[in-house]
Amino acid sequence: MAKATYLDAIRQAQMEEMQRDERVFMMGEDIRCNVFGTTTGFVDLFGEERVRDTPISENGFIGAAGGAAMVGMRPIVDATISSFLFPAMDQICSIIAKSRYIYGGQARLPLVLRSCLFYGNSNAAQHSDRPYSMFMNMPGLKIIAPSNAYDMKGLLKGAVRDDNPVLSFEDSTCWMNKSELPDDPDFVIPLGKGDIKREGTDISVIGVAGGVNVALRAAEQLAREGISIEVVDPRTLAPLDRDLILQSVRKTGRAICVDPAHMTCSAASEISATIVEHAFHALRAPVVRVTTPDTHLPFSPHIEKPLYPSVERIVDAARRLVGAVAPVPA
Amino acid sequence: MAKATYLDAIRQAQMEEMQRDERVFMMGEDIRCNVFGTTTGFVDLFGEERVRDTPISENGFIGAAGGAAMVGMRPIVDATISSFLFPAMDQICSIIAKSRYIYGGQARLPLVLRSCLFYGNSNAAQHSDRPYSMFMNMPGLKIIAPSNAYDMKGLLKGAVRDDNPVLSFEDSTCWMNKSELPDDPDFVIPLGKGDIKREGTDISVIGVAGGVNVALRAAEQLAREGISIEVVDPRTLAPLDRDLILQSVRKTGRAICVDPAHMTCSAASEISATIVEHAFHALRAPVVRVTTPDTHLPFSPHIEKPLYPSVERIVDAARRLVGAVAPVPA
Amino acid sequence: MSIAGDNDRKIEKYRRMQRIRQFEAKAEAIHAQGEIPGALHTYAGMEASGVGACMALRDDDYMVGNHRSHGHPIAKGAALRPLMAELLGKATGVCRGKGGSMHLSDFAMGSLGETSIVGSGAPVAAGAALGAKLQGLDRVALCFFGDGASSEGAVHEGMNLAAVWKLPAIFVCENNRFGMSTPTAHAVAGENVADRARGYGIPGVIVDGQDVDAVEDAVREAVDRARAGLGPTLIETKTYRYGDHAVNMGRELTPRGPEHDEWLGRDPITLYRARLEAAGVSAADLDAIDKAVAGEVADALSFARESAYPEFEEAFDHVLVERLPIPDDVRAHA
Amino acid sequence: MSIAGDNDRKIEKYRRMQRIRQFEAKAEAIHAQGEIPGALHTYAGMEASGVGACMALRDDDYMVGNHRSHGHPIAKGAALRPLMAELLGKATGVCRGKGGSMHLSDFAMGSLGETSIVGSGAPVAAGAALGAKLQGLDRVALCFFGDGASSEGAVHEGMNLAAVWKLPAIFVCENNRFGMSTPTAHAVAGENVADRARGYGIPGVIVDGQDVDAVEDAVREAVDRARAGLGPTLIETKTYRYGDHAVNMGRELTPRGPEHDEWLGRDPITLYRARLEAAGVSAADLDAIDKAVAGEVADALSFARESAYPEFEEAFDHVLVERLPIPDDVRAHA
Ligand SMILES: Cc1ncc(C[n+]2csc(CCOP(=O)(O)OP(=O)(O)O)c2C)c(N)n1
Ligand SMILES: Cc1ncc(C[n+]2csc(CCOP(=O)(O)OP(=O)(O)O)c2C)c(N)n1
Ligand SMILES: [Mg+2]
Ligand SMILES: [Mg+2]
Repeated sequence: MAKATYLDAIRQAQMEEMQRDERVFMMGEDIRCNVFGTTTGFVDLFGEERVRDTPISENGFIGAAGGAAMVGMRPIVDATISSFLFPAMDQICSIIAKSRYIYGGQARLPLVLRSCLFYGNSNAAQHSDRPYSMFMNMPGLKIIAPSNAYDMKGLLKGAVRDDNPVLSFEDSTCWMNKSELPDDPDFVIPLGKGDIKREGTDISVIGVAGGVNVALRAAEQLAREGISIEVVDPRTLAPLDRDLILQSVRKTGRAICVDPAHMTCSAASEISATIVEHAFHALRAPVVRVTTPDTHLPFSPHIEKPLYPSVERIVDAARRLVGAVAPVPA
Repeated sequence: MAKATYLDAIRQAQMEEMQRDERVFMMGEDIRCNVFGTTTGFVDLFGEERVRDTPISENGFIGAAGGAAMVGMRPIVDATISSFLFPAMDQICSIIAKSRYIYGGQARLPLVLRSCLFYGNSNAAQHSDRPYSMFMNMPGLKIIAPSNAYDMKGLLKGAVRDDNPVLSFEDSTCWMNKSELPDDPDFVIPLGKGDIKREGTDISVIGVAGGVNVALRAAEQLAREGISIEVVDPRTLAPLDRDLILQSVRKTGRAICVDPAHMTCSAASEISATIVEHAFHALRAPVVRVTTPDTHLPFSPHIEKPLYPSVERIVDAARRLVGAVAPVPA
Repeated sequence: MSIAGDNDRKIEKYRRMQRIRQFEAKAEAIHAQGEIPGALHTYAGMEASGVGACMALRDDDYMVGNHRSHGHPIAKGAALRPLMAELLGKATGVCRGKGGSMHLSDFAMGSLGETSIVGSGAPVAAGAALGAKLQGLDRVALCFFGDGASSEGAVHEGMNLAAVWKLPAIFVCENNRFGMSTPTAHAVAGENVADRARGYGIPGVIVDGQDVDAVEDAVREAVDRARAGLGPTLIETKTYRYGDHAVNMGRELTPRGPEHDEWLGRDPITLYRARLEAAGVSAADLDAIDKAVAGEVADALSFARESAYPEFEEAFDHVLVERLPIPDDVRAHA
Repeated sequence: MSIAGDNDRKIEKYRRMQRIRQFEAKAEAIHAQGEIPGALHTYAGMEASGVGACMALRDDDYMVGNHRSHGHPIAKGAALRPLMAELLGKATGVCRGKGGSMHLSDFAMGSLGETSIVGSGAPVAAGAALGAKLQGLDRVALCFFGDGASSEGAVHEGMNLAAVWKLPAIFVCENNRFGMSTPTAHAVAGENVADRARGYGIPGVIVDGQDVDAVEDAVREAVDRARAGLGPTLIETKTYRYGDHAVNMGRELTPRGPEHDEWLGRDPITLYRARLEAAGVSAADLDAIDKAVAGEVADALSFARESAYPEFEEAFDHVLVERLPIPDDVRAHA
């Protein structure tokens, strides 16, 4: 056990899995020069055949990962920033998500497609997408969105070992957060299992990716006001651990969904819809979403920063839900 | 006024708008040969310059529509089947949805991007997508999804006159449905306004695209059992007429969302989340989604057909909501 | 059969072309009667392209095709029964009834997908070639795509990737003069698709797509290059589809010009039969093959007809490696 | 200034190159001090490519660029104040503070976007050229993209579309020898990007990207062809970026070889200054330009610094033509 960052957790997970299984290899733009620090030393360790810099052609090399997986390899693709998944949407949705099904189980596509959620740092709308909910609407994909270094390492190792295609959305607001990381080479967190990050009794706050950490900070503050928050981290968005979410809400009777993505058709919306469909009779208050509003993200930090879910917005919502303040008119 | 089909409504809308405004032109794959019947006679009427067959390169010609719009044209692009939007996802999400914003209002992109929802007809998973919720998560786009010929004509004309990029999702299960269509060349339905398709008092059934017609048939049957259904058709998915939906649910106290798309992060999920967030205190029962489950769509009609929302599933859900039968365990 | 040695493979080419032709004739007929659901894109006229290319491959080589998917797997040697059963949406279909006419992919024969999204096979083929290379195997991956598909970004990206990494891939553009209703010249810039090769620094080859031996030779050279580590080749087979884009659509999408008859006059099977006869194969032997193939097709159809439809639960299998849970309300009404 | 006629435009080329160089030097310096947020991709070393190309355009012609966006608008004649204000995220910025360094697009100068998604400008440029054609205007649309971008499907699709439709488009590949850290040869198949042209049946031209006159001449020929209805041209400017992919990243992404000094020795501004002096322009006149440009840059920076940040409401403007409603809870904490 040693403390390490979320970024280093990615590096460790990749390194251990590449050491364990020689079918695992990596490709992506500029991964040899290692822009974000997740492949430090990899070329020396694994050679240029297994650590491949690709042409700038996301649809091409992500589709190639699919082809390589079909013939028995286990690629990890680093697509760097999530916005760059759009050019590859066809290979992801038409080939990677559907080949196993459309060919009646003949194909198997064990691959991991990593990309980071690169928001809040003044890189403007074309680089700031958080598009995981789009992929949640597409069957055939698993999706992880870890909120801390421990989960990142365990889930990424789980993803590499999973026989399905897995998308890994890595929240850049968590990059420098540290956890104790197990050295056990078989430390793996199974995909599809959520985690209670903090226990509480008054309100369940279900966070997505970096939203979990904002929720935890809000919970601290609310505890001082006597409001007890349970923070639920699904960790995996597909399959979504609906049972864990429902269990928590059945206990607390109230829910807030915190998601750094745009509101409409977000993961937060899905979680909310799941709650009202399956835990309605436990609910004592509206289910509230704290998300980024449906506007694009501007460059100017001055107007960008206030758009994301914040401690203040969660605290306000929580106070309203427990009746400490009057509700906003609907 | 004369009766015409949904497909013919598309043709009429396009023809009238091309006659009215010479900045309007069309492009798409094989639109001259007019595969589905929405451009019959157009080459003769408007010439080959304004009715353009494109190379099979969705990202290229949809992006080109963006460029043409930026310089003052008003393109209508026929992308035929919605599944073919995936190869164009980058131009739609990075350029068309974002250019106005990222350049601070300098750009204007009046264009219409049409595609049909081609499901239920044994064309297998790669041709059967209903991906509108993905675009609902992307700011900067308007989205229409008409359920009958009348709305189709009025909304498509509204879309062509709108100064924003508009995606038109045309449900192939509605293609042959007929309405009386106004001949008034200025008949336009404003985008963003939903419609009550049937009034009722017990349950609001909010339908998306072809889901509206399934809901209407279910409402007929339920009426005979003494259950009164209000059928709400948002018609436009972005902006979504949340007020109309909430108004209906505040009256009935119950809601079912019917959506032919996959359940997770669907339009149905968004509608459900909106209801529990803003009409919670009116709710007397869980909000239920009747959607296609999160599996792909198989070729074999035998196993494909039962996957879509059906009258039976809506009827069952309605009976459960009014307490006519015991609820399913959550 | 009394012919030996090299003639055996000649006969095999003839047989596979016949299989495609007869398989499709039957499929088209029963589709017209409503026995096959969905769309049907026939390969008739193009048999020499698929068979010539696949005969240059080993059984363990990979192949990726497209929506016009009846020809490629048969060319690669797939059994007819599971193909016909697939067309009818049966559980015994090669894709268990989940793919249908546009997706007749037989992985046992090295096929990694007949994908109906135009152009989408190219990255997959590049990836399979990469996989073979990383595993130290000398397998190659061949990708069939149409003239229309050459306009797709995916094809460009797949070829560029394969060229940069010198992958053992062969890109075979089956130029049948149309993409749906659109003549190639209206959609594809440049005189030949093969001319694109130079831009990637790889060989570009044009071959008569009605001559199965010529296609085989061209592909074999490319395969040899690929196995030797010299990278990909782009081959354009100049060919023609007899039917409309998809058959039984109720109206003609593509009105044909006078060249239609010229192409019919260069039928790949007729031409090859003549060549075999000139080389001493007896008409009787060839007739016997035709008849045997007719038997195979009839057998495949009986098999397909007798097979059961998939169980409803099958709809939830193979989304993931694990079976999905089935929602109660859906199951209740299945 | 005492030089007239053709010399005026030579001087203008020099001035615009100086503007880019000095504007960026300032931007880089204040970015290092934290005054500019986000990433900064400098164009230093490539000025002749942008300026030569844009000087061959009319004011009403269109231009599309990329993430390396400081050079193109200045080359096309944009005013410096709104550009600098944009870098600082101010309301007076050319994009009202919503675009930043990667998106310095001035629509008043015919720019239709400096788009930071690699390759995504090509379809837009094709579309603008189509728009001009449909409107019966003789405007052209020029697209700048990098060597790395040439691998993107969007670039292929844009070029194919423009070629098939004979659109008045000019595709200028600024080959600066790297895409981020990756040398061109590791990512781009084929010897020259310009070799791709033949595959589309259009002219492909290679030009010394450090020679502003040569670039202008090559682009002018392409512009003439385009205006005459003869379709697009692909031009590759062989050039070099002095800085790292993005500056001030704390470490070097791309270690340079000995060629770095060779390229520095072929600086486009130094070369051009020598050519102008040889043609009789006095050093004093050129010094005066340098000084005037320094004044412009200083003025732009003062303007930018004095400008206000955008109001919070601005974040909700220009998503659609109509302003979006602002959620109460977001407004409450803005
Ligand atoms: C991405 C995508 N766009 C459009 C289509 C519709 N479509 C199916 S086949 C076809 C024509 C393909 O032409 P070509 O590649 O020449 O193959 P051919 O049918 O001639 O064999 C088109 C446009 C599709 N399936 N996928
Ligand atoms: C679609 C996409 N993929 C990746 C990136 C990340 N990226 C930004 S610039 C760049 C290199 C571009 O190289 P090139 O086109 O040669 O332009 P240059 O930076 O050399 O001017 C990359 C990979 C991006 N912005 N967009
Ligand atoms: Mg074709
Ligand atoms: Mg470059």
